[in-house]
Amino acid sequence: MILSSIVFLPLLFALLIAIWPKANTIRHLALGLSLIEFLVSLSIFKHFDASATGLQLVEKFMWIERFGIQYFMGIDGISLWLVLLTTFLTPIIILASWTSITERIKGFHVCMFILQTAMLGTFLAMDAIFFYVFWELSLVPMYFMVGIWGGARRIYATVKFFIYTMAGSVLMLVAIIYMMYLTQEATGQMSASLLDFYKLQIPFVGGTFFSLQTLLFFAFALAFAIKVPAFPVHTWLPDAHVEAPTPGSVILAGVMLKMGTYGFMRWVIPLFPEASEYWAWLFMLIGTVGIIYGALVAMVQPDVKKLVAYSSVSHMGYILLGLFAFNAYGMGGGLYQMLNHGISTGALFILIGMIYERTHSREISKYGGLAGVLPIFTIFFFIITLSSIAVPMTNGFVGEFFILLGTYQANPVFAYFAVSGVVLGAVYMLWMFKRVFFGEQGELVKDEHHPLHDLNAREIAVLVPMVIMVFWMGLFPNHFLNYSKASIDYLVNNRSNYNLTIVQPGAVDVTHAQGEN
Amino acid sequence: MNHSLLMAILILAPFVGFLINGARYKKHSGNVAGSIATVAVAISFISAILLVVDLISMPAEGRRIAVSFFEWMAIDKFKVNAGFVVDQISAIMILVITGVGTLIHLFSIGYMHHDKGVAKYFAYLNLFIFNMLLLVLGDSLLVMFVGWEGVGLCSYLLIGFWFTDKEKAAAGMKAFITNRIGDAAFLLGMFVLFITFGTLNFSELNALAPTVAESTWLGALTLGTLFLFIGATGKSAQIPLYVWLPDAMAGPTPVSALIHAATMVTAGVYMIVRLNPLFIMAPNTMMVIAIIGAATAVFAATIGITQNDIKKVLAYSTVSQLGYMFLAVGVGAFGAAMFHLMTHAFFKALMFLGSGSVIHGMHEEQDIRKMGGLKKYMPITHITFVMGWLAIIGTPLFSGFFSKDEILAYAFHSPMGSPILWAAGVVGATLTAFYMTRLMALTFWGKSRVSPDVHPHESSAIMTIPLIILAILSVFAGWIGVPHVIGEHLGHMPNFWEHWLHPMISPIPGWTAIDHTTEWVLMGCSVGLATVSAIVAYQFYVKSPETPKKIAESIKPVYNLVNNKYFVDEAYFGGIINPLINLSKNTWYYIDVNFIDKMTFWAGDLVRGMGSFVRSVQTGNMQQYAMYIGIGVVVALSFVIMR
Amino acid sequence: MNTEFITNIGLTHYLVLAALLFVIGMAGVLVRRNVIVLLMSIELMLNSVNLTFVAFSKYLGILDGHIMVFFVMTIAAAEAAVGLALAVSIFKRFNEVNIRFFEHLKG
Amino acid sequence: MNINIGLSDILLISPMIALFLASLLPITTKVLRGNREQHSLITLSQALIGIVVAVVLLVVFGGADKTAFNNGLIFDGVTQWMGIISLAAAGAAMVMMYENPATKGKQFSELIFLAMSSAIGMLILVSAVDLLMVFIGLEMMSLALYLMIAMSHEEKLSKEAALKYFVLGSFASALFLYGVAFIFGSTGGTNILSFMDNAAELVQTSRLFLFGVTFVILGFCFKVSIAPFHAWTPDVYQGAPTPHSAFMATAVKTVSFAAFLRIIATKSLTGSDHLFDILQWLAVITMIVGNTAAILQNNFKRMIAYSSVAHSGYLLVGIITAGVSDNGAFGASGVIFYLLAYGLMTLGAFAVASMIEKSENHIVNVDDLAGFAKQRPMLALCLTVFLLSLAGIPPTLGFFGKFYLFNAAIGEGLLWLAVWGVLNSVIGVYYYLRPIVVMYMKDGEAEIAGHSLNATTVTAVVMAVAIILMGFVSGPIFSAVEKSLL
Repeated sequence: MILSSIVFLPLLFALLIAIWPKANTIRHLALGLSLIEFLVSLSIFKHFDASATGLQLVEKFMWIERFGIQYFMGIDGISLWLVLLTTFLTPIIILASWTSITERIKGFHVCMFILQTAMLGTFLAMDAIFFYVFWELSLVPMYFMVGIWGGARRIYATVKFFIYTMAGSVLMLVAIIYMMYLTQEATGQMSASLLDFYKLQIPFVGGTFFSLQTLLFFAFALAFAIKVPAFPVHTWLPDAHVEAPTPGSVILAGVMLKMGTYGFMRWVIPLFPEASEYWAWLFMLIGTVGIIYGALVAMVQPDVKKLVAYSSVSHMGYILLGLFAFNAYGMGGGLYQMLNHGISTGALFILIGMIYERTHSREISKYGGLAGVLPIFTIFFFIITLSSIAVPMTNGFVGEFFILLGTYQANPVFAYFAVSGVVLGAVYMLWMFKRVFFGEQGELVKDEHHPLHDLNAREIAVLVPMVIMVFWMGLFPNHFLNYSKASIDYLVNNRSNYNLTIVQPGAVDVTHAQGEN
Repeated sequence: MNHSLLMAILILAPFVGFLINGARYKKHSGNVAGSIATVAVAISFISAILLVVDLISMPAEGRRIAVSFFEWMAIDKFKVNAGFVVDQISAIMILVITGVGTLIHLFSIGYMHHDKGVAKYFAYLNLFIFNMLLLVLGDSLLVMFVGWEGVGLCSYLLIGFWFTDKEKAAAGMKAFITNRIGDAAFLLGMFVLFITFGTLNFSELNALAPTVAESTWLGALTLGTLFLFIGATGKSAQIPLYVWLPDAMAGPTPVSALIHAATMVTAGVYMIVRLNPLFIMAPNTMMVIAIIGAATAVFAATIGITQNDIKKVLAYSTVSQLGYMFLAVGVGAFGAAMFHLMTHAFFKALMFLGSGSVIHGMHEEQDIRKMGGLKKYMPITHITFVMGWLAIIGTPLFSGFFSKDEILAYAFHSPMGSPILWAAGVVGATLTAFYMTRLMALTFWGKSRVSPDVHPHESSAIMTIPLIILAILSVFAGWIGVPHVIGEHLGHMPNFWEHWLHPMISPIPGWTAIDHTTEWVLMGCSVGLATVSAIVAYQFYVKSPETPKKIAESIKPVYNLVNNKYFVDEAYFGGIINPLINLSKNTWYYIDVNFIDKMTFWAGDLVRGMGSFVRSVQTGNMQQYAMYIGIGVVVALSFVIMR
Repeated sequence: MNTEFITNIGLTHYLVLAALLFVIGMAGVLVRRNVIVLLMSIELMLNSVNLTFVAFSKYLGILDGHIMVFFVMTIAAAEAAVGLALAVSIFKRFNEVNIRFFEHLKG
Repeated sequence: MNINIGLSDILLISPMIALFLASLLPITTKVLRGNREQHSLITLSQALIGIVVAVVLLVVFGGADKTAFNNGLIFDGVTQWMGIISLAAAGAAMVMMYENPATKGKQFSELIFLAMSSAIGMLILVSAVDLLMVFIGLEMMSLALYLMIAMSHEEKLSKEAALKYFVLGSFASALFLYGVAFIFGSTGGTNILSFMDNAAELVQTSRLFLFGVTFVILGFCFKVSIAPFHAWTPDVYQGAPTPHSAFMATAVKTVSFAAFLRIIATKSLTGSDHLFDILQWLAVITMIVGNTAAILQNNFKRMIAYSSVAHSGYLLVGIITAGVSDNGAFGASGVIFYLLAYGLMTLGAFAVASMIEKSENHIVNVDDLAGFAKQRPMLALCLTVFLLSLAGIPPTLGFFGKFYLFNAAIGEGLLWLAVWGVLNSVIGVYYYLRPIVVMYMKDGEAEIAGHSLNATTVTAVVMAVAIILMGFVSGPIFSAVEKSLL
């Protein structure tokens, strides 16, 4: 019941908040509830077996028998950290939004918790339709979050976000249904279970686009690529990020983008091994182009938030590159980079939100000399910048190193190009840092009528966990990778006949038991 | 004490200093902050000495103290420990870093005491020492890379220390980004080596080094070592990535002494020496290194002649001297390179600190045209500076003489060297003698050109004591590596240096002993030319100050070219950076905004267009509706009837 | 020349006649402007269907078709009643029976 | 021919009788009271009681293969499900009529009488298997509807709508009837059951029969507003009083599709590839026309009208699936389930629109909804649920409706229709989101009715809750539908 409670507790919390009578304590309540959720999610470790390759803590019931759709949740090394990332970020986001969200507080927190359920469900659902329900559901609260609490062009941004992602995922739905029929053909029993999907042998013909596996592969890949977002379907992201309120940006960058890369790991690569191998060059190319393109475009953005948004495009390009390297380094690095990006870009958005609350501007050219005025803020910003540009001993380095190593092993040419991202990443971040924090004091910083005040205790409390994670993950990556190693190795080595088993000490798989009787 | 504890103290003492000073970043007391930082480094220095003493007491074979704290990064076959090793090579480095580091910290107490951000300054300085120690102690390329990037980061922070000045902040950024270019190549080098050898550990890599030289250009070894060398050109300011170092003089002068002369910039040389069994088997790489080194040595020296900022002169001199080290490495003289690295650390640190003392005494004046005759105001600074000067121009029996001449001898005689490389080295030495003498002449000697408002004064003891210690080292440090050709005339003085490093250095393939006559002739050439050059410079700048101007006037185009540093910065800006920014702007504008987004809009417009068509046929006239029905029926029927 | 088509009136003739009537009715709906005429055109279409029913009924020799015609006539009557009621109420309200007047709902 | 009418027939048509009696109650009372309206609430409750009784009778007496009046009417699963859906929708629409400014108050008992008569026509339509019966049901339903629309207190647009609906509806009826005549001519009968088994062959051998089937199908296409026979839909939905629009969009559409299913169940499509092709194209065109035109609408009702056209396109995919599949029950239950979902959400959307209307002349524009979320958070939330469900966002019922529909289509190899369907639903998202955007994200004072309409509010809330909750148990519902059709 652990996974169910992790997924659906937030929904319960959302209801609780919706009926909570006192408006002035909603924030405290939400913070407390999100912390409870985090603690509950930590309890996974009590039962998690890091050495097992299969699905653990499985919960499996028939939901829609007619179509073999199951209520099926499970966790393994791939989803473990993403789940924890989600539960870890939520209390931080709620605390960070303490003063930035001033109206419709109740609605905001309800959205937040529904979103949490949707994201956790996406990571844990092991049934295609069950997964799709969460996947699409996650759009709705995000849509409201950007649309209601966002900036000036919020409506354009949020509609663009919704339509883009929706357009990507509908073809996936068709593909899922098609695969359900394939399972029926193969076993006589229709099923939407991911485990049954894995067992399918989908015919693949190289050299043509119109082979079944390739078509299904692209139907899935498009949905995930838009979510990632990979070049050239990334343009919804900058708009969504810029217009989203701080918590929205954080959750978007921190968790929602990972739903795309997670989709590649969980769905695309093991389901369509031949096609993904055949088209790996394309996705490595997309990843590489994304890295360079995102970095170049980030460099010339006049708006800090847009800069960070494009940097996300660049960072997510790394992850895509790593995943399609098809070796333990690339995959492991990719998974690790997902967490890193969640932490560091999330923190960057929080920081930008903090300064925006003070000056109500994100225009780089209006800043300057901030380091002298807000030293604590500067220190935090600098640490996160380091993490973002992957300086060793911060988390970013570990992920980037492994990704590039894996890429080099898979195809050196891509590594040669991708490595330029290391330089360009430093260029856009440090150039921005220089223009905002160094030099003479800009018009916003100088303003004597409204002297800027440095971070208060709450804001420091928001950032400290992030900074701790930056260094913890940078110095002791094994603490994290050890839990994922078995799953990643299994994925890498058994890609072409991927077959997750259910590992659940003490519990008996019902269908299996029947077979024995 | 056990080694891991000592190692931990050695590495972590500066880090603790950093944390303490970092926590009190708002405090203004230079003495407290400085003392904390200096003590931290001194503790490191003591631990280093203890470790080295232990190391010496070990038998020559297997002389190595290795400590591994924890497994750092591990996926699949890739396993890297947070492991550190003290052996013959890193022993030298940790002594130099912590030793010179302590002196520079001490000097900084005096130099920085009036600065508001002094606590921050010392925090950065300690952090630098910490990272530098990681760099030299790391037992694998990856751990080294941690320090490698870490020192770059500290360099960034310290160059941009006075961040309110836009130029200085920009200089810091330039340094970091230029270094990053090298670092990216370094990463690629690591990948190549890991894919080829399956490890990044130095001792394992060196053990796995092939026994036959690789002659192709795209072989794994050549490629890997070339990438690593590109990394080194970034960190060690070689052509084409040297441009950041002169700008790095924007930082406080002790920083220039510590980071940009004595320690960090030599990391590239250190890295190559560490991996010398690999490099020696990649002759193509070696050739590239030697050529780049020699070219840098000459190129930077010519620029040094025309500079008027005391620190800029020293900066170009550093670039030039680093070129020597790479020349040495490139011809296989790894021992000589390390030797020059050490002596250079002493005399260049001394000169930088001396210049700091001058600047301090001149109230932040750096232009040597506004100095002159400072000898009488700053006697100690002057004397110590003279020691450095003598060392750098290669005055016999001073430290620089031994190291430089060993390099030149190898350049001439090594199978990997050539007379051309030697000639370049000699030209470099001659130019060095010229511009260093010019610096001395314009700063300390001759008539005073100090403006009447400025009252130069000698610095306090806390600043002069480090100068004196470094001066002594500059003079005598060379004696531990006296070549046989001289040593045999000095009572068969042994070459300690060579013996110490011998187990770590791979022999040059095809090396034959150099005969003494050749060695004397070579020595004579370089010393003679340097002497002549120094005398000419003295004549020019002390006796007849008008001559240089006239000469400059007569070769104006050349002078302008050199004076403007060959317009390299401008070329980089015009040829790479600005086009890149324009490209980015255009990419954003044309691809993102005007293409991808437009496509989305087009799709939207298409849908809307269809919608307005549907609306336009929805006229409200019900007979028209009836007609649609009629047409629909007729069309459907005729289609259906066709079977 | 086969003259049977002309001399012997058979099912085809009735069907063709019915079809013609149907098309005329349809055309009336499509082109006439007056609501009342429109109603009459629709009645014409229904009656052509009735003719078809009767013709088939006779041809097939079963009575069902005749019965159906009664049903259809009943319904047509109801339809006419409703239609006229509508027309009257519209005329009372707008003083207008030209259907081109009613084009407010569009787009 | 043996004509046998017994008690069983009477029992089977007892729902219609119940409706008929209930429809007479208010109007008789009015007559007896000397042409004075009784209280509307009493009228409404009488009608609702009649509907409930009818539903109960339908459930109790109906069942698989129960036929009445010499195979004229059948009371199988389709009849029961579709009948219940349409009666429930009609009931909900009547609740809205009770409170809508354009329909409430005077002449309410007449209105209810007409609505109940229309409901009787619907029940006939869903149960009819004889094409003539179908025609009678159709006309009974439609004639009452024309008058209902014309009775609106709003006099200008509703009259126009009624006239358009009447003329075009009669026109289409004539086409339909012409087809019936052809079928009669080619088979000697009009009962679907009589040519059920050899329809596919007949289509190939008899041109007359093919003509007839085509005419009949196109006649239904008019009723369910398939493009290009849809043109009446937006005008009529817009002009009619909102409850009537809801009534038409849900109840009428449901029964029309039921009758459509009956004729399609003859598997005529398997005989004629061209007919099959043309229906597929009609489905695609309908989706596109409905969705693209809806994007540009500002009038809320007109937008929903176009969206209803688009949904007809989706439903036609299900109809085609049912028509070509060996397992017709699967496709048919997809259609029924979709109609259930669609009925709930469209009724809900119209209910909210009905609540916003201040007077009979008030036009609800999407742009005027700004600030609605602040003034009526509960209703705004309900409307959001309806719109998201219409857009097919999980876990609402609308998503599962689409899922089952397209699942069946893909199972039948109609992948391209499913792809068109999902792509169109993306276009749909755009306009379904627009009211949400305006309600929640734009500031303003929505012009809404000052009074609150309690019964309608309850209806809307019930619908919204049902949409969410039934999403989770959609599987069992679907299985129940499918089982009843086998």
